[in-house]
Amino acid sequence: MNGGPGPTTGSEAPLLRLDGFEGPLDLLLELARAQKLDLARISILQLVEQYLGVVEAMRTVRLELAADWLVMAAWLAWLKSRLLLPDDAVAAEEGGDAADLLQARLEELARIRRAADWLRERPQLGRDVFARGAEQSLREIDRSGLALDVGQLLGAYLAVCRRGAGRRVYRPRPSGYWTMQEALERLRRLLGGQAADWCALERFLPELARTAASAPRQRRAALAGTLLAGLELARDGSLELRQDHAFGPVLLRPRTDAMQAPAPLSQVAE
Amino acid sequence: MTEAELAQASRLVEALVFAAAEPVPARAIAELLRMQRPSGDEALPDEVAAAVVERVRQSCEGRGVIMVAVAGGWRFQTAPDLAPLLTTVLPRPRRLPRAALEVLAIVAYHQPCTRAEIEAIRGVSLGQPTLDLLLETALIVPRGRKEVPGRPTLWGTGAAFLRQFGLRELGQLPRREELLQELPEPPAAVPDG
Amino acid sequence: MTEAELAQASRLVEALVFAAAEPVPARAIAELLRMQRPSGDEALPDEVAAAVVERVRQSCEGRGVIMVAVAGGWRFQTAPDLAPLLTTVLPRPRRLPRAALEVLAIVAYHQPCTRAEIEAIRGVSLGQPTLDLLLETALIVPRGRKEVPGRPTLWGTGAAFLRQFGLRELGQLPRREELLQELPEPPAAVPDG
Repeated sequence: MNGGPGPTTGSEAPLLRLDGFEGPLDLLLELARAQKLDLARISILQLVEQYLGVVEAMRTVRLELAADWLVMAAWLAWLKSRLLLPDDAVAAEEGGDAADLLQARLEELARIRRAADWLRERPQLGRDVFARGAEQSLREIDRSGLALDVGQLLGAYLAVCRRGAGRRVYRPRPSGYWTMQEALERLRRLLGGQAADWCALERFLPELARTAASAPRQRRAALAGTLLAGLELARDGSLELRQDHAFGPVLLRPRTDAMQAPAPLSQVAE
Repeated sequence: MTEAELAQASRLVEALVFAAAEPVPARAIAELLRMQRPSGDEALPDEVAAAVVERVRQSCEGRGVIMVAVAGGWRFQTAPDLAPLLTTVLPRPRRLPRAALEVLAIVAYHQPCTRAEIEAIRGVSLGQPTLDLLLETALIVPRGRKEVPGRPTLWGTGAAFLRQFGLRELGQLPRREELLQELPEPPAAVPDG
Repeated sequence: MTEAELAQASRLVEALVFAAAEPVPARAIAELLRMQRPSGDEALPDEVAAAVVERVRQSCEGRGVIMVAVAGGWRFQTAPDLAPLLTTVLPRPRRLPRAALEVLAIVAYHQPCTRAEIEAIRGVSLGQPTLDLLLETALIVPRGRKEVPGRPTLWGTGAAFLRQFGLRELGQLPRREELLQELPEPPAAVPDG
């Protein structure tokens, strides 16, 4: 075997530089370049012998060598045998193919190295050329709009109503009946602006109780409440009540100062 | 400085101010120009640096990008008159919080109604921020006062409500009965005269 | 366009490219110019937009900050000849190590490719720090998975790759055949090999 020429001729300790290579392929490429600049014309056999020489020399100094160096060495030893002493035509072909493969791999690696060099030489952003340093935002965020649609609105309303419905189970339902207190307020208010004419009690019922649609019970409650309120107001002298005959309409009117004392309650009530 | 030197110095200042992350102080400009001189130690009067800066500033006048003095130094910025043409406005609509959405829905279906009525329907009190938010957006507006003790404000939906939902009129909303066939009347629907 | 309109359009394009964080595509420039026309619907031929861009580019020639076509768009950058001086005052990011540049070159020429393919070409395994660095800088990006057992990730170059090296498109890389001959002078002089 040839003594392995170092990757850089004239280097005093080429073997120690093995660690400087990024793997066996890197070394092979370097050895090939030492042979010739044109990778297409290098001698694969010579290259194989150089590599094996380097690895052999390396093992005499150092016991351990990374596995990939040895794997490559084994493959190259096999390649060498095929190239030197082919048993037959098939083996010779195998050797030729393998040599071509090695050649192609070395060429590809060489290409990549050149491409990396080309990239390195480009003016790089942030190294050789600089983009604008300060940000200038030409975006304005408009938060005035609302992300709101009818679906959301209806959903919210349904949620409220369902929640309310569930809760009301535990609550006494408001009766909705016309109370005497309400009737008193209403009578006072209405009689205040009223001419001193007799009016039927029914006319003082609340709006709702006068419509036919309202429930009879509500209507009767309102009538009773209003009658009671009328009696109450008659007692403190602010109005007069009268019923001309049994089951006839109950009439009332506001009492003015000019009028006489009220009719006895007992008469009216009967 | 010769004219050629001045031109080269202007290029350098322009590049520095462009590439710097912060406004560049006049002092830093003067320093860079000093370094650039073949004899770095030779004193470069501040006036010369100022003249170079002024040259750059003038060379940008009337362009789309101008050099302006701001706090701390010089920087480039787009000409103010172009800003409206360049600015893209990104709409980022807000979402209404749940509470506001519910109040709005109640007002929409029960208007005009008082705060107390809204609270009765929701079963919780109505926070001022929620009310403020709805007023701010004009989704609800006051609609007079209710003639009961305290004369509370009545609330209804405003024109903004229709716009927001793309409605011509309130009648376009589904009717309550269509929404709630199975549900009992909420308390606010109680007749009150 | 009248001369005055052309001048105003140039200012606008200058400001747009200047303000944008990324290279501005010619299409976006044409759109802006269209919008700015009094009658927005009126067709503004692309050639007119291109003419405006060219006008801006020429107006910057020889200045400290120039407009260049890169990564599918236009951007401003400092003139390359000023780098030695600017780097004395501007922060410089770390250089890409040789291994990273080689991996980048492999990905650029063989994309999309898997980690195993990258390792086969270099003949060594791809170190995690190198991969991390390339991913961090977004110089390479995942481009789906290869439909083979294990479904390894396929890598390609990202837009940051074009921006970093000032390339308009991948086609500006030297052709494979050229790589083993004399390299063309960057950016794109005629190869003499």
